[in-house]
Amino acid sequence: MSLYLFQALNGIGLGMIYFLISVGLTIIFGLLNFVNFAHGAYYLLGSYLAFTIVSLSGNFWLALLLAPIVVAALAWVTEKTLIQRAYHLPHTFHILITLGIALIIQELSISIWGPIGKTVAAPPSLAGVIQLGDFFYPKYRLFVIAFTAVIALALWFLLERTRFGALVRAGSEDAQTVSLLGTHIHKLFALTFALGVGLAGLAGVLAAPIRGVHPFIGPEVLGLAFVVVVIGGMGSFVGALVGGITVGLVQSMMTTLWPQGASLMIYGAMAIVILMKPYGLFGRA
Amino acid sequence: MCFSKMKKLLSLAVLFSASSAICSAEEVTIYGVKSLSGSFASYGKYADMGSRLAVENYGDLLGQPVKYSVIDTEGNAGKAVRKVQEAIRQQGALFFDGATLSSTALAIGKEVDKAGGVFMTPAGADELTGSECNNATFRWSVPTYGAIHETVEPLIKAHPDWKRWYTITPQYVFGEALLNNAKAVFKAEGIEHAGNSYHSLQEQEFSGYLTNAMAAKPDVLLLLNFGGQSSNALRQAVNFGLKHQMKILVAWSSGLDQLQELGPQVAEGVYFGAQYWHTVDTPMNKELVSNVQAAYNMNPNYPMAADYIGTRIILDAIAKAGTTDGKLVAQAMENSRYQGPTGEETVRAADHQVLKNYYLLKGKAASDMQDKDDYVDIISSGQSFPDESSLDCHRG
Amino acid sequence: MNTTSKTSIYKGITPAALIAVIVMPMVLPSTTLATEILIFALAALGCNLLLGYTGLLSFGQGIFFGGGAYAASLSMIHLNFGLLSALLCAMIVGALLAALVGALAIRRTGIYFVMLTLAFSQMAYFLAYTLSDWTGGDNGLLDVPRPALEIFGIQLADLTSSQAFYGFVAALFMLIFIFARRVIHSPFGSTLVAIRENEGRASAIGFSTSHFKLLAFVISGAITGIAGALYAMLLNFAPLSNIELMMSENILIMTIIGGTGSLLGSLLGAGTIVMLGDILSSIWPRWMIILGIALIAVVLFMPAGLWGGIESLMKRFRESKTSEPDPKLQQEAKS
Amino acid sequence: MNDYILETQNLGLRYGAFAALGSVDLKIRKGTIHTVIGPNGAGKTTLFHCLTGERTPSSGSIRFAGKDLTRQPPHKRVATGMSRSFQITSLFQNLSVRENLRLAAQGRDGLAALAFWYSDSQRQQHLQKADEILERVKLTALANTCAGDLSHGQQRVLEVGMSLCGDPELLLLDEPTSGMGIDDIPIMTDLISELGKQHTVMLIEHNMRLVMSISDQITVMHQGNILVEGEPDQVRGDERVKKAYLGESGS
Repeated sequence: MSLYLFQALNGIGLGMIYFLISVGLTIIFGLLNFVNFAHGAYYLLGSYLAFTIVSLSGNFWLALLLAPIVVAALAWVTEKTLIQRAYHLPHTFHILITLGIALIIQELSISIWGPIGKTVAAPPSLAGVIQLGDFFYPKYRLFVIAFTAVIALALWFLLERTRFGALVRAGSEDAQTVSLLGTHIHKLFALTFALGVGLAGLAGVLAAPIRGVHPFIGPEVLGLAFVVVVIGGMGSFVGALVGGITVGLVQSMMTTLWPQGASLMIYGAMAIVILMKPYGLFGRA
Repeated sequence: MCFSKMKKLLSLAVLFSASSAICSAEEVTIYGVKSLSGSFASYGKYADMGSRLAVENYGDLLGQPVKYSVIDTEGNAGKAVRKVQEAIRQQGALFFDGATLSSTALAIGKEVDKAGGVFMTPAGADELTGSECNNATFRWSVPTYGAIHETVEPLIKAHPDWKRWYTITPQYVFGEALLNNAKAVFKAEGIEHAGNSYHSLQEQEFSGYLTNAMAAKPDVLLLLNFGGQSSNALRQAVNFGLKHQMKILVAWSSGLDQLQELGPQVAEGVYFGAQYWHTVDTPMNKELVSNVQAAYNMNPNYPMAADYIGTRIILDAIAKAGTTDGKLVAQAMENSRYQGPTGEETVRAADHQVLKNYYLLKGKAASDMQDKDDYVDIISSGQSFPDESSLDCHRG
Repeated sequence: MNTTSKTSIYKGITPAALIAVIVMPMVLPSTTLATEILIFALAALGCNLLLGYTGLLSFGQGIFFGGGAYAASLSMIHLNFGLLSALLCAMIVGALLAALVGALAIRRTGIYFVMLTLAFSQMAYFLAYTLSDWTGGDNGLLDVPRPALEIFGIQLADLTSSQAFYGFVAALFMLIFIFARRVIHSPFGSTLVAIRENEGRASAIGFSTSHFKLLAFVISGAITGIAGALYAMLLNFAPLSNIELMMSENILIMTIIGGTGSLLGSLLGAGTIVMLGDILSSIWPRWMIILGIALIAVVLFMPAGLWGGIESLMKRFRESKTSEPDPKLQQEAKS
Repeated sequence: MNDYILETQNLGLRYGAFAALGSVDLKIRKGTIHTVIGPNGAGKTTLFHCLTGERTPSSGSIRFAGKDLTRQPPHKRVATGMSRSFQITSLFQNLSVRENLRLAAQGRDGLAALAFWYSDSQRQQHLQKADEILERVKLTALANTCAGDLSHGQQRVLEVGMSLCGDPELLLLDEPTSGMGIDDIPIMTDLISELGKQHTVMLIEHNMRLVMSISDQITVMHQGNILVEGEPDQVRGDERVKKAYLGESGS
């Protein structure tokens, strides 16, 4: 197998993780028209919870199940107490309030788990590698790709085939439709926020064995999610998938071609997409 | 003629009276420059504990208890410099220890030099004792030269069949310095440099670079990044099964705290270069470990040890000089020889570099660990420093 | 504030700012702290022109700040520029960078505008870090001089002492403060407010809004560039962190906490954030939790920022009756 | 020279296969009140947007006072003497009524308003203009009130007032009575017929009573094209118009 082919495969794998990191952000933006700068912090929380659950129970699968639910529950509470009261304000205040939440999560995490990073081991059943020609690929990363694909399908089903999804999509396309829902709108918004943030937590759990857990990882994850979402189109589920894989591929190929320029390329691509296709590859006006 | 002589005499007299006044009246305060908040908190917390303990354990100096005052850099070089300026101007601060970030250390060194004080740092930039060296700045940590020579060379000597090396390097001054040193060693030892991957300073995803490394089929993978980046690079290398295909050396690890983060599963069989390890068998280290155990109920890690000894060196020099005059204290530090945590350590006068051991460690399997911090065996240790004649340091 | 016609730019908040500038070094623990506050107040002022008066949330302020710092430092180190010419250089570079970023960013609105400035900010950081021969890269640019204040070769003041430098920064701050008030109460400034309030309408009554936004960017960039230059002179050092995203974020936070749409708010915001870091960080390393709470509190209870809060308190105190809703409370009405 | 202030030729706008505007030749005579009506989806609003510059037509041309401004951006049309109001009230809600009008007067200056070095109060003519319009639209008593605090009817009046500040030759009014209460409509009717004495007015309107009472000329649009054009009495009696409207309600 040639180096470039393997890099491309690796890029797709990376892209799936990036999709998972970003899809929550895009769902929240689509329905709530709300920019969540705390997305990276919730990812961080997911990672730390996974660490705690794994070190207490020794079971990664339990962490994969529980941590995202806890993160989503926390998000639901945050939505009810704080976020909800900022919807009517302009984006400036969305950014500010979520920055505040992000800071609190980050600093509390340091208080709880200490400033030194943590490692979460992949489950023993997925510890090895598989050989592809001259190259080796971790089983765990393969699992992440497959699992993310399942999550993507489940999300697609949820958004396309359920009443909840229909409401979210209708709301993303036309904010006025949602207002017809009356009081149910609060419930829908809170659920969507919890879902989006729970996905960030899930990404945090899945990425922990690959990236480790470090208290200052939030802003980096957030930046990446923005790039993916903007390239794909804010509010677009397909956009997050395509954007994530694009960024993963670019990043992976750049490491062979021109590694120093990887971040310049990624942010450059984001700027170019906004200028050429203002609503991203799959976004709607 | 006569007049100018008079003036000189007068100013001398003023100087003398001033310094003697300081001697008798002023207590010694050590200012710890630590990144307590902000993105280097993992380092600053332990560095602060180290300096604090050194001061507490010291007892009286010049007839009075030593004081300790911490300056939080907020992980931001600008804030750090401004706060150091403030300490110098408002409180007459002269003695500083700490600074993790190279940029912070370099800029603080300049400020302390202007004030005629003393600044001891464990930061990584070779410029500290190289092109940007000055009268005030001293460095405890071994430069990139020693870090490479004391890790790469012993491995090559012990394993002549490890012929092909691949490097992964962060692209900025520090990474380049490590890489150049490594290339020089490769050349001298007849080693084939199978390739290098540069990455940017914010990179956290190394699968692409590791794939490049896999394609080159080297005997050894040499990681030249540090901190969170080297942890992630190593963690991902292990995920990709590289441990079974090649040896891995992390030339500039931060020691215990990094191993605690990685855990034995990742670290097993991997080589690490380190400035300090808590099981080193020297009298002063034993004292340090027991002091730290007593005070904090933990083993000292590198930041703690470095800032403990850094602070201690300054205090000893003040005692030796018998004064708080910064220039005289700096002079007292030059050429001093003392028992440090790594054994006998020397402060080289020419560039203010502390000459001390650098360690090559090898990760143990979890089952072989005697206690929770027993992550590694010490493979070798030694001192390698650029020759005095080849130094970049030209102090005025 | 809305009926601007009769406001003199030398009355009202100008003497208030002057008093603050005079009192600050006396009550604060050090003049360097006061200097840092004024420098960041300048940066916040520049940000405020964009955010508070034009409604543009820019994550690009760090580009202008860092760019100004590098421009002044390099011109002094390599070209032997004096104090004023170095500041002029920083101002021009800040303005040019802002023109470049602005010209591209204002082609989009809303969150896409914000994302563009964010992308440019990251790219500028990357450039500064790559061009390490010029910027010193991660180590920062060291040995930045602080020349004496000279006009036509005649030395007016030596700025080596922190007090003298504070005096100079304070004078410059007051000049720029008055200039900013002039800008706000000019035809240009009132048009900016119109754009902030309702861009479609502003365009319909004949304003080429993109020209106005661009000029707002240029003025903001020039002021921020000067702030960056002063910071480099204060520290004798231009760290890479000047141009990081964190710098942009900090400048934004100062501006919003202080109060958008109020110049005195910028001084208040810069003072609060700088002092909060200074005082709290030495007491409690996790002090940023308090900053986080403060951010949330401002959004929920004080959307007009600290200055807005003070204003409404004063109003209530003066009138001691239920006052009309402050129009600035919803100053960024959806458009 | 002719006495038409605004002429469109073959004006069309297509979205893919759908023609929102077919081929429209509209002529507006100087000094008249010219109303465009038609059932929903007839293309009135699209036509209006092409005239104001919000949409760029895909074919045809727009000539105003002898100049071609087919591709001119909206803000430049103000300086040539064309001014518009919005169907959905679009004011500077947090600014005073007077400041709303002053800004609208300043808009005529175009790029000269970029001046940031002198006080806006030095431009007395804009303040005078604002006060003059305040009188004309009878809002003087509310000059210092926030525009957002006005009643809906007053906001509609201010909306029209703002389009007057630029001293336009042609006023484009987009459903000026939109959302107005039944009691307020006579005020607007009076205002528009008053305006018609000094300006050429082109408006889109649904309120037939108003249309019939003040219009000099009426254009009826249907499916993106002009169906009928004529004076109110002609239009009122036209069978095709009745059919077009009936067709709408029948479907």
